[in-house]
Amino acid sequence: MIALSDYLTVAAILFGLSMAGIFINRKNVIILLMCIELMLLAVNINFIAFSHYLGDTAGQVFVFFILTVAAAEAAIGLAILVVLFRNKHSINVDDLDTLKG
Amino acid sequence: MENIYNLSLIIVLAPLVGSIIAGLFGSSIGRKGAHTVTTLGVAIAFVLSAVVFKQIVVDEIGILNQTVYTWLVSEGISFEVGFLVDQLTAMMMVVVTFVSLMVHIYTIGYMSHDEENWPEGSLAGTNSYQRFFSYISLFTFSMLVLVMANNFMQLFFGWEAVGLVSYLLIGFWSVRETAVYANLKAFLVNRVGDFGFLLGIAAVLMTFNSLDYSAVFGNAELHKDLTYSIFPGTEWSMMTVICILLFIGAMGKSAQVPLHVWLPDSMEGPTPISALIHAATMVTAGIFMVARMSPLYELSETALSFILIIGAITALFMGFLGLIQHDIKRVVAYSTLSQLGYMTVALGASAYAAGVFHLMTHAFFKALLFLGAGSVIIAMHHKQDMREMGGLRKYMPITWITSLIGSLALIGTPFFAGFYSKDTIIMAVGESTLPGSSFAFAAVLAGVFITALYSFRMYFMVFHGEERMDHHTKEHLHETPWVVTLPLVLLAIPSVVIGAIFVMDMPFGDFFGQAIFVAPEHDVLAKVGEHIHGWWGMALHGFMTPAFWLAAGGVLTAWWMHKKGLDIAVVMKERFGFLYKILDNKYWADELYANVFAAGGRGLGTGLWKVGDVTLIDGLMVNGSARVVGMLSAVVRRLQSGYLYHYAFVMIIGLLALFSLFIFR
Amino acid sequence: MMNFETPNFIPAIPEMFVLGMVCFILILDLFLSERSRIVTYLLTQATLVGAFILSLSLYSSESQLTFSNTFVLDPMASVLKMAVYFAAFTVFLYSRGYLRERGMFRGEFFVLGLFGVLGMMVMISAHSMLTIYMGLELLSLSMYAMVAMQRDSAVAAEAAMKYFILGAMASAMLLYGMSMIYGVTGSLDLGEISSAVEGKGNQLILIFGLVFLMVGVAFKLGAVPFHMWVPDVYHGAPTAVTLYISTAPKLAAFAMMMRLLVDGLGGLQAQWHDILMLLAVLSLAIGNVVAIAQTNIKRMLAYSGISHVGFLLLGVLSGTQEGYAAGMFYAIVYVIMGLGGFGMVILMSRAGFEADKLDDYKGLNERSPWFALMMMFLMFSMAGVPPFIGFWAKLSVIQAVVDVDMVWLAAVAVIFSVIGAFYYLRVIKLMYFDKPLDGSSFKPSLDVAAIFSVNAIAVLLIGLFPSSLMVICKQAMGL
Amino acid sequence: MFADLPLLSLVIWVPIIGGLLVLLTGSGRSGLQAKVLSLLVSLLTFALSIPLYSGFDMTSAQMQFVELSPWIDSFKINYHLGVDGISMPLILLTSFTTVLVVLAGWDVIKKSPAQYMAAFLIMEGLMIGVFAALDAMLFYVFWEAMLIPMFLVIGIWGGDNRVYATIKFFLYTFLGSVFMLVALIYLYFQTDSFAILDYHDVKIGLTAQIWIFFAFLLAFAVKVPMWPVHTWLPDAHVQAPTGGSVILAAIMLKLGAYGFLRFSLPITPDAAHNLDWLMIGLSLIAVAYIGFVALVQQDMKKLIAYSSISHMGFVTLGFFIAWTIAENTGSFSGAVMGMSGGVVQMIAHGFVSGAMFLCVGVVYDRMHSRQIADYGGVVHVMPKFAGFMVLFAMANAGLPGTAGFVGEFMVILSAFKANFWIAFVAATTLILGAGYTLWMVKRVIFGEITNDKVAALQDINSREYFVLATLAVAVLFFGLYPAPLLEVMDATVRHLIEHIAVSKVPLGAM
Amino acid sequence: MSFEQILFYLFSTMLVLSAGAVITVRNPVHAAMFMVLCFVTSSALWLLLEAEFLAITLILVYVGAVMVLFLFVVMMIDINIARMREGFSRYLPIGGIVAATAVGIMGLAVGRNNFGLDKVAAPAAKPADYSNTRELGEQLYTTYVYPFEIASVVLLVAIVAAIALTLRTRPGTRYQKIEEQVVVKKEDRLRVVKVESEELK
Repeated sequence: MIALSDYLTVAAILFGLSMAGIFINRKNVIILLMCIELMLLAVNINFIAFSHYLGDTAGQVFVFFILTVAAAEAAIGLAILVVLFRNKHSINVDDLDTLKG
Repeated sequence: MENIYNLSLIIVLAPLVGSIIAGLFGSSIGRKGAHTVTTLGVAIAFVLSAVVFKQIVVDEIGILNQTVYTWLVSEGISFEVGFLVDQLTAMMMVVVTFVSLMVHIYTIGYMSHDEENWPEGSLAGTNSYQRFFSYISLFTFSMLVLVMANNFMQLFFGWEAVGLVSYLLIGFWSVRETAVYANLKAFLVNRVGDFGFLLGIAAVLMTFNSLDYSAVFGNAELHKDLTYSIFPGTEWSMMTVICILLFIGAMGKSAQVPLHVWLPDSMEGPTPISALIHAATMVTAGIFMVARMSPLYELSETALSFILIIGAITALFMGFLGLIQHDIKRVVAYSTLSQLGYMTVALGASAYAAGVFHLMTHAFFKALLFLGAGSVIIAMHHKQDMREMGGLRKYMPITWITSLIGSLALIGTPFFAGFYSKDTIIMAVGESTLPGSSFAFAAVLAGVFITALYSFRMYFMVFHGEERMDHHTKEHLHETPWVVTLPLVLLAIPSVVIGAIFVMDMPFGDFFGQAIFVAPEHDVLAKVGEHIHGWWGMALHGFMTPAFWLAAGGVLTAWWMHKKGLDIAVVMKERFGFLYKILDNKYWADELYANVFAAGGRGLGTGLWKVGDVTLIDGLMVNGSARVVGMLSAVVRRLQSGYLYHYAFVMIIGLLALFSLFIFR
Repeated sequence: MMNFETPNFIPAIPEMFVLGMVCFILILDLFLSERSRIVTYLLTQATLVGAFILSLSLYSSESQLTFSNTFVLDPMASVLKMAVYFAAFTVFLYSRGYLRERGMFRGEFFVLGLFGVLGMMVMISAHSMLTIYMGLELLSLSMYAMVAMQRDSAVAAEAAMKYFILGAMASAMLLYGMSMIYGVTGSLDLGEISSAVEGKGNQLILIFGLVFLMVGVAFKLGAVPFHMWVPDVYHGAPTAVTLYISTAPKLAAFAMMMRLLVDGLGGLQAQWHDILMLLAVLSLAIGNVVAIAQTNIKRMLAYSGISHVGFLLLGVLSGTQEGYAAGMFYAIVYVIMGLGGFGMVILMSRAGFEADKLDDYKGLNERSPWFALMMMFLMFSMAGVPPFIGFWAKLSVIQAVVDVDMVWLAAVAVIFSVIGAFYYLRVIKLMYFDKPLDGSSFKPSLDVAAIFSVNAIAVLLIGLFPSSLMVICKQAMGL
Repeated sequence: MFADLPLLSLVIWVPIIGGLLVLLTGSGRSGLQAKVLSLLVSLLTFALSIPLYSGFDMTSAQMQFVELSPWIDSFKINYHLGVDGISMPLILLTSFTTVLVVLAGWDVIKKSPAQYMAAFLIMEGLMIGVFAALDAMLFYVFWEAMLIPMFLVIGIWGGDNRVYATIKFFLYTFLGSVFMLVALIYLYFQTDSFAILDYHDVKIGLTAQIWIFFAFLLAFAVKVPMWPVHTWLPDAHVQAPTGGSVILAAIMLKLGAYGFLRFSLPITPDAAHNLDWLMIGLSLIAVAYIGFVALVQQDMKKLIAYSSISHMGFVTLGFFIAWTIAENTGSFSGAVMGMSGGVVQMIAHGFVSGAMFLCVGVVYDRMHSRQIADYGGVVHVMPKFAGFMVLFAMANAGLPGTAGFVGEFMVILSAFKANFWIAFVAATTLILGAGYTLWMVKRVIFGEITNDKVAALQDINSREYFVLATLAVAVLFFGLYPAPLLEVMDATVRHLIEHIAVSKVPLGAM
Repeated sequence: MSFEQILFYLFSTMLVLSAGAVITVRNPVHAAMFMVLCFVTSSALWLLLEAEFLAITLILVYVGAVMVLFLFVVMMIDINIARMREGFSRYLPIGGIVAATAVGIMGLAVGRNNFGLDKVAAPAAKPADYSNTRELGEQLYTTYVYPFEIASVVLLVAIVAAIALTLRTRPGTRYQKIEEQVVVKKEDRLRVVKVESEELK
């Protein structure tokens, strides 16, 4: 049988990877957006695993909402990305350094 | 009593009123108004003092001890301003007011051309004449406050007030750097004395819980065995502590070694105040104070010998300095120092009466000598160097005669006032058995010779021999106006007779009654008094005393050297260069104070300021911490690098930090 | 088997009203020409006023749950909501002129602003982790968009991007934490969670989840070390937006913290107490120290805001009702002061001149004594100098920590408040002691000048009579 | 007729409201109407403060003219005012000094005079508030708010280095007082009240007392100021305009000393007892160390500032020798004189130092230099001024017959009861004080006219003459007849001594 | 080792690997593709967890919509891959360490000692007629109706925001203003001028 911990571990690894992705990736903002999607995915796995093992659907409902919000988030994120690109003609993370100090 | 109280009140206030009028409205009432009002005030004070003197001393209607008003009350102890008028006070009042009156009159002449002493257009110079009168009247007031005090607090008031006026008067010609320097010096040196004096008062208050004379003296006996530990482990007699602390004050005021340095410099002031303040009255405040405190001093032989030795040193070594001075006023100043030494010695020997007696006679003849010197100075157009004088006798006879009388009185020629007081002191010291009395005896005897020597050196240099002054001065040489000579004459009379009149009452009689207390075992005057029979006898006997012969020797030496045309100063310079150097530098006392204390204090101040305040506290602590915060801010600011991945990284680190909160526990 | 009883809609009337109005404005705005755009503005303000009235009328001392316990209306919720309306109302008042001058006076701004308000309302009266998350996202998304609103500004876009990435990351962590809590307690409902936590043996996982939750909360509050976005976003965003995101959302974040930590995880008070302590001290230190080095007033105010959050946390971590009341008081006071502070920047700014350099304030006293005086009030209030309101806020939180015998923490707080006083003083120094760079006396539009003056004077007046506001906060905490 | 008026509230709020009015009138460049208005306000305030004295019951140590009304219920903070024999004279001093300050700044201040006058009026109200407050928080509010106008006064009308000086001043004092705030809150939880009088009676363990004592010490020592937290004072004084220096020296420094009497001593007597060696030590350092530092100052204002620190040393000394005296003499009754002396010194120093700073201001307005070296022979061109200067200098040097003497005299007298060496060091001020003051006088007033600028000086005009003369009268009066002052405070001081004589440590908590 | 386990390990490894690829590959297009793979695999995992509805949704919504949007943007924005290639590995160690620590801690928390089978037993299999979709639907429209409404608002916000940010009227371009053309009146276009006739002599 597959233990709950196995799912959670997978989610944890996924989460960790995507976290690392955010600060390892120095170049492309789009990758960052994807990393965020990954994080949410990890969370989703968590919720679903829990709801499965607890026999309680609330978790799945939550995942449903997370999916919705994540989609909206992606939309807005990409919109901002577009605006950024229009202004800076680059989506290079290293170029986002005018605001500092 | 009531009328004496009123009289005393008037006596004190009359000079004050005069002073205030002359001081505040000087410009409006003009010179004449100023000297009239002040002289009038002092005259009133003198006349009434005479009345009081008669009532207290002659009629013996008892003594006045009454409070005028309460200064303040704290923890039940009331500090009051009040009068204690007994024989001692009455005598002092008469002396002070009389000399002051003389000086007022004299000043009218002396200061008549004062504007010459001020720079062009100096507003301070415009009514300096009035201001001067205001000051000396104010001084008279302060001195009266001092002598009439019935408690230590008021005594200290007068004490400091006379110091203030002396400060103002020494620096009267405030344009002269020397004068301004001298008055600061005088004030500070006096402050050193007052430092001890104030602590003494504090000790008195601690011991007796009161500052009232009667209360203190009344209970003195009770606390005689009280001890006090200044240094842990040492137990000193409280009385000794009190007496010595108080005497330190006296040393300041009465210019005893080592606090004498201010008096010679005080000659920077106009001559009248040298006569009034620095010869006749203020400087004797210390003597008066000790006499006043006799009930306390009698309880501490330590203090008495201390006083004895200090006095003896002053009497002898200040006399030496008189030998080599060329400035006529300075000669008199050093003789004053030496005479103050005599008085102090008397006090030390418990011969308070003798000391006060000498104080009185000295007041007259020393004022006379100063005013005489001043008269000469006027004639010499404010030149003070004796080497430019000589043969003045035929130009200014009155000054000559009176000065001669003064000198004779000073050196203690029998029948003159000085003889009685000084001989009494010498004999009393001879009788004294306190530690140090033998040294004191030797010192005062030697002092007699020295005194005679420098006095008559001055006398001959000024009034005899060839006329060394330049022609311009010579042409204008003439006797000074009557306002100047009158006081000389009036002072000359008591300089002759006052000793003979009071000798049997004052030192040997019961003149002071309760005012002065002498413990039987110390009562040297009584011993001396046994073989004194009347002023005539004493005078005749005086011709056989060593003192007389020493004096005569001094005079003869002076005369002989004068005939030879030798000046002792020159001679010493040539023969005994080393001794001369010592004397010329006044034992390096000034240098000591200037370089060690004054410079040291400034150095310490600079050190504390630059190192302590500026560098350590401000630089290190205050600005330092500010700087640290600033640097911190600049460093931490770097973390805000502007790079997303750094931000994310910091967030992860924060997350881990939060975990660590729980993992490590 | 369909057992669906209609929920009680009454408590949620304000939310529904706002939502309805937003949709109406959204549609109406399409048919409005540039000139009549003012209508949108007026309607927006009307919406807020209406919502205020509704919430006020719905105020009741006992709390009522509805929508199957996903929604709660308690005194705290009512008060915070009203504060939010007030803040948003003021923000829009300030920003009208600013937006018009920069061609940003568009319907979307107000619509998104209102959506944000709605999100805050949801957060404030959430009683389930789900609703908290939804409200949070609603608020965040609106704010991401608003920051990027000034489409021709590169810094704004950059700020928006940073805000978005970090915000999304933070909410992801929040979610991870929520998932853990859910996994252990088996419920999303805060009430059930708290009862479950009380009897839970398995503390470790709860703490594990709590830590992730805290990241989300701290991020919204802008507490160190989750503050990195604050200065950049405040700086980069158009001042009007800065004004918006620096004030009202703080109230929502406070509510979120109260809901999650107190209502939900009250059983873990010992643990989150420690976490909050760490965050508070760090925020006080970093905020105050770094603010000193700033040359841009928006950044400076951002850092000062971080330090204020540190103080706010002091109140909450004390774990007493008084402490919560103090924290709430501090949040409201901070909002009032923050409105004034950034309002000043708006007041000074003209088209093409942002007035966000500190040097722009040199010699203000000679150019316009009145506004200099008002700004001085605000600065001293932020520094916590009586008799201004900021002092009472600090007093109440310090009182709270002293009450739980954490005098050392109080000492730390006051020391940093002294360090902080320095940069507020520097602003006053610039305004009063220095010569102006240009003597031109600026003339701000009347409404902004008026609202700013009212705002600043309120700082003084409420400072003189803080009692009523404090009483409200205490009542909100059931005291 | 005054009995029914809320006098204290009036003397607090009349100047503050007046100040705001002045601020509104302040459009005119010359600001004449502003000046006249502020003069009237300050005079009115002074007039209102007179009845405080006339209606004062000397025999009682209780608070009088008490006003009590709730202010902030949620914090249990009340608007609670009242005066006793210690605070009442200080209030009079404040209202009196402000009148002179307004006059002194009359035609000297060219830069926005309205704001200047307003600042001083508001400050007056706040300072009186500090003296009159009986509620800890009310006290603290006034205490802190007072910094604001002074901060502005120094910063706007100050000298070249004003910014450094004023920020230093503000942060120094702010740092000091925030710890007091913590202590006050702590006490609140002990007594469940902010009433100062309740603090006086609450029993506190020794360690807690010591912490509280240090918290208060930091606040008050900075204000007094005591070594080593005194370095803000010289800077502030030097940079401040004349009026600012006068208020600083005459009143603000007194606030610290007053704080000791109102908080440290009665609330933490045992801590004060345990630490009196420290306080005595610091006081003596202030007297001697600072005396030496003052000796070498080249800047007149700095010199007077340092002399102020040195003189305030007597105040703190007088307060804290009580226990030593009690140990030596066996009863606390001997400590009354020391403490009264300290209070007298506060008042006296208010007059004297204020006068000194006004004197410096007079010449500064003419020469725009504070350097002693730039002066010399002033007496020849300004005899009237020289007269006043010498008088005040003598008072500063503690000459009997001037106000400066009384306090020092009493403190030294009682210090001797405590320990010879304490008295000894304290008494060095006779020499040092005379030294630095008269040396300055010598170099500034006497001697030959050093340069043409001095030669061109004009003597004081009637306005300056009036201001200085008023102070001269005050200085002489309190020097020659201090009895009324003592009478006012005696009961209060006795009560305070009796209060600190008994330990407040709860039994078994030692 | 049961079939389920085999599937689980297969998909989870794929998931992890592809996730790793997402954050490491240079080319964003490739990254997007790996992203898709992640979604697919994880939806497979969800199926193992009997969350059919959500699994399907994930595929439809994310693979079908979101990732397409990503790709769209990637294409729209022409990034030069060259610059994308610049240094990256040098941040790897520190990042790796930190990430590893974080994962380690998380693993500690969620490891078998807390959520092993002994702690949380696997639930019994659902009956055959059990519909996960129906279950969710009921929940959504009863218990979670309020969040559901908010979700709609969130989507609305997304729309508004996306439009507000990206839709822009380029200056200089001319548009046909139909409403104005419709409301145009004769007077606007046509002006009748009275001309004075010339006098004939």
